[in-house]
Amino acid sequence: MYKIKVYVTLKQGVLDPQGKAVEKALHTMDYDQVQDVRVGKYMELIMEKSENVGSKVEEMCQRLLANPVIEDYRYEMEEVVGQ
Amino acid sequence: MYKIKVYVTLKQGVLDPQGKAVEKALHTMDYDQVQDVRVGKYMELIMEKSENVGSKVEEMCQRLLANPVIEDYRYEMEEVVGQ
Amino acid sequence: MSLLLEPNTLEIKDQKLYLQMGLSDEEFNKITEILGRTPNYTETGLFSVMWSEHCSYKTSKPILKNFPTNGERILQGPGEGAGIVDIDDGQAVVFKIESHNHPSAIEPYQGAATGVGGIIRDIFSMGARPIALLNSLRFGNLDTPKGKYLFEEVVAGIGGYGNCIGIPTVGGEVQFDDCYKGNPLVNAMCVGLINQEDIQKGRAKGIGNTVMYVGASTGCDGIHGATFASDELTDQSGEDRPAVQVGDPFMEKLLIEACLQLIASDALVGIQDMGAAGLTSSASEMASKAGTGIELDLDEVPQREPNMTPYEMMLSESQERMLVVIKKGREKEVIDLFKQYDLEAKAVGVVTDDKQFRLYHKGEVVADVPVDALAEDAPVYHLPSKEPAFFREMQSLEGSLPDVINCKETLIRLLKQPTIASKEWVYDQYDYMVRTSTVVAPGSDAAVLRIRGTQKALAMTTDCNSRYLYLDPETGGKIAVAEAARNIVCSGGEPLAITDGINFGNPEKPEIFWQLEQATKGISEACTLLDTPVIGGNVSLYNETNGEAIYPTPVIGMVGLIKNINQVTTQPFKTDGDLIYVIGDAQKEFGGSELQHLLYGEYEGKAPSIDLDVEVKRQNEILKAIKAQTVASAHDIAEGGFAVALAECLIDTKSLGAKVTIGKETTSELFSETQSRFIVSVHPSQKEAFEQIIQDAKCIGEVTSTDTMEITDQENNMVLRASVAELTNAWKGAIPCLLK
Amino acid sequence: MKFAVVVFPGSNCDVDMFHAIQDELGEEAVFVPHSEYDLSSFDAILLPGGFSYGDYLRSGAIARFAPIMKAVQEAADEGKPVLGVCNGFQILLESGLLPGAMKQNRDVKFMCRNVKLRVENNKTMFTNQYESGESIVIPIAHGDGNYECDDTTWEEMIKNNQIVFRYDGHNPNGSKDDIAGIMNKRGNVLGMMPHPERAVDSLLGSKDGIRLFQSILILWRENHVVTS
Ligand SMILES: Nc1ncnc2c1ncn2[C@@H]1O[C@H](COP(=O)(O)OP(=O)(O)O)[C@@H](O)[C@H]1O
Ligand SMILES: [Mg+2]
Repeated sequence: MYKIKVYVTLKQGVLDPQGKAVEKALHTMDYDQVQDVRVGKYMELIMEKSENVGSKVEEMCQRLLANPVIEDYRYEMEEVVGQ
Repeated sequence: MYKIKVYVTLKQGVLDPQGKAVEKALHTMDYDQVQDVRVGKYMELIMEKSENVGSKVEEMCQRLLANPVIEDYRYEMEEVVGQ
Repeated sequence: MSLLLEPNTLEIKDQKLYLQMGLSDEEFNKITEILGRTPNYTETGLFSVMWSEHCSYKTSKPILKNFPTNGERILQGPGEGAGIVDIDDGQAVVFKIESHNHPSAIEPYQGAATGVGGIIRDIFSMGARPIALLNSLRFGNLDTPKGKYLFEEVVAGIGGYGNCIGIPTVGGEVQFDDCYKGNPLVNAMCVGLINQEDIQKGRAKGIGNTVMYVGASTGCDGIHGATFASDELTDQSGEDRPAVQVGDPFMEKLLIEACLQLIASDALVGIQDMGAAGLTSSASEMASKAGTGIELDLDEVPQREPNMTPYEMMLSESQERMLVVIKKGREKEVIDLFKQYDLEAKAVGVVTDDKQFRLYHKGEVVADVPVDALAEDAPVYHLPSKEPAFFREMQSLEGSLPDVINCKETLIRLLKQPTIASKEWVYDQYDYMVRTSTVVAPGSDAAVLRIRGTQKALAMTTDCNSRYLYLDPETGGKIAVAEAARNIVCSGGEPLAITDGINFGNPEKPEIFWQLEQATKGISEACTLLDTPVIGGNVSLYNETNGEAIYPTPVIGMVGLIKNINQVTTQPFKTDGDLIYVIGDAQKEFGGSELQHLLYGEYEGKAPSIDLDVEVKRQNEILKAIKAQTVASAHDIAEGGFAVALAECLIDTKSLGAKVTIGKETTSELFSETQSRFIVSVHPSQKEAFEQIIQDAKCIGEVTSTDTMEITDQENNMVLRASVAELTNAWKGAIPCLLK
Repeated sequence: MKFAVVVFPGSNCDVDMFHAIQDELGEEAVFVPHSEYDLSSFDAILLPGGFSYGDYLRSGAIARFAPIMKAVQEAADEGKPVLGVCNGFQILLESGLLPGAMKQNRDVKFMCRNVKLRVENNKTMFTNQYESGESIVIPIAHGDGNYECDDTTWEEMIKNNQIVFRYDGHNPNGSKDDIAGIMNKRGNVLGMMPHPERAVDSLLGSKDGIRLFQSILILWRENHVVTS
């Protein structure tokens, strides 16, 4: 079994209203040290062991988990012992 | 300067509607190997260097970035060279 | 991108770099002639967006000028952010439709969301309070993951923006056909309400007045969006990343409130939203219309990214921004006003008297061109037009009667066609109730909103059946307007005016241009006869994927006035025992019909004919009958014909049924899409009064309490018998089922 | 009776709430911006629906830090009626005035429709004009209405009769135990996802929501007459 961790973030230059709102909120809460916030997604997938897991994950990111037009993604795979 | 990566996930045992929706979508796209999906948030914060960055981040997570009633969080800090 | 990388004038000219920006050789020469020199990179960029079809209407102008645009109630026709119509008592309604097709093809959620955001800005920049949103959508059939994805995300994006900003999305239409597979259509319409004394126009008047920038800061997103919208989609279009913008409805909500407050102040001189071609179009159009010039200091423009070039700033289509001109000396007031909403207002320029558009950056003049050259002098093209052989061929076909074996099964299958099926799955995701004025929610013919503090209400709808236009663009154009009017009339409203969203293929192809000519001719004729002038609209051409054009799709957005809220009428039957009437006879007309598509998988033959004089007469009579309080329910007969319309009158009633008798030719009686027809129900006590008003209404049966639909022929043979539950399940279950 | 309608940046049912109080209930309603610190002159506090701060991060998460929330807390401590509808409910949860948290709807879609609610507790300052167990029709319009809490909290709420409304029949959003509205132990803070302010005029469909506001008013009048 694999545990895949997928990180999806907005591309550089793409507006991140959510990040801006969080940043502003942190400022009003007096966390002035905060200079920038970007908000993205973090996903954990459990997948059965199979031959081409890597390319499947790549495909799933491209097709569904991220929108490559505005988002970047990266992922980590680790083998885990199935329950 | 610090770059802080914050990961927010739903607590174990809390049903994750978004994860379930992604899982279902992946199944209809024939990725049958996928057994479970959990969706969380991934945030990147840039913070000025200061003494108690760690405890500040902890506080921000507790107060705003995560809702401790249903969410867990963890974070990583790394020092980066400012632009 | 740094300035150093920008090509110089010589390179632009010699390497013909302007071609990549969408300017032709002749256009570039004309610019050189106007300026008396070769334009620099920034200037070339300014011209390329302002002379794009999206901003200049250079190919559609000759056609649009044939639209009827005047009428007693019309306060503002085409040419401003949106048109305005008088609705008495010093009030007016403001509305417009806008397309966001290309962005939605690439990033459906954000493409659709920012389309909604853009049209809302058009409305409040006229000074109006936006009160309702509608949309008109086209997708390929829901049989591929990509198709489902586009549909789901577009709907989510429309909902996402409208729900957050708190303007109810109250109506629309969705049609599915494979010609839209690679090029979905996303048209958004916004309706606003205004007191006539508050009407604003986008004018940069008063030499020396201050130009201020308000709202979101400028980023590198959407650069060249207007040019992109004026080109065909290809498989590579996904790479056009900068053309996609992300919307921030929260920011826009603040912007609306702040701008409406500013509009109430006498500090304001002019206001315009930064839509397509952003800062360039808003600034140059405001100056050109006022007969003035404008100077902008680009260093003052709020920027989201470091080191932006003048080219990038001027062409950016970042969302949620407005340009305002205010009286000199009142800047502080405006800054404070916006600060209350946590927004920044920044002085970025002045109004000048020399009719030049002059930009400064880091102390240097980086562009200096005549404003009129940008906003007015775009070339106008009279493109060649040619009737396609296909049209002749279709016209020559003798209409034949489709083979229907089992009427009930056919009806059930029709109800499951996604274009006919209930769109509840769609509007369930829209907050159609916020602002608590939605008297008739989505699901009936037109949506109705009350106007608080008055007895009045507004009815609104969007309509277009592009299959008819595919077979016969002129007839189809007439039908689109007539159908919109039918929906308004069935709701108890008097049609006031229309806005049109013209979505076509590549006009440089003579056959496509011919479609454009014919369709607009049909629309004009119908608008003239129905007395619904065109008060504004939008043109989206080049809707093609890999060389294949969409069906001609001129979407009609119509608004009607209901003078007394008691006259609001809806489509479901009301009471057991009410009499059911049908107005208009069915003919053997199946060209472009749902039945034809269901049975043969294609559309062919002639579109249904339409006699506009008959149409006008029937609509007037129905309105009269409604006003005389003789009508219990009214519904027009559209896609799928009588049987589908009758089913729709039964769904969502409290266990009502219907028992009716139809004429001999059952297939036509049940499924033909003959135009100008209606199903009306009437309480028996109103029978005489009703028949007096509509003399050719035929009583065909009555509303029952049986929860079944029973249709018999003249010899009393059962033609079709179905429980309302099974009809409802087919109709409501279809779209969710297709998305599984 | 004087009602405060608290307006956060992004609130969008504030106007509807205002009209419900002013036009239909016939009492005084005043908009109070998020930046204010004082609510002492009001008899009841209403937190309307909408998308405060764009609902970014989590719905209600940012609004909870607005200056006005201290005053809302004070009003609650004084025992004044505090009603949070939709986004208002989410804000009450995030700020800890009510227990639990909100997740995305089960189908991860926004939904807008009329739903049936069952009045579970009619012995409250918000529901005394309803019958116990009565089924009423009130619209919902939300994306995050999937109520969640741990079992201890839930058992506690049941014990104290804090569950005021449940979805009747179909549960639209997957919320725990069909919960549509809950109140605090003291009984003066109510949060609910359905919009009673949208159901106060038969022209728009249902009038079932007006009695919620009448409940507040009637009880207040009784106490007011007694104490003054
Ligand atoms: N995209 C949409 N958004 C909102 N409402 C929609 C949408 N599509 C359809 N509807 C609603 O569903 C109902 C039926 O639509 P439609 O079949 O187009 O009706 P008609 O043929 O009478 O114009 C209408 O009330 C319409 O407003
Ligand atoms: Mg209709």
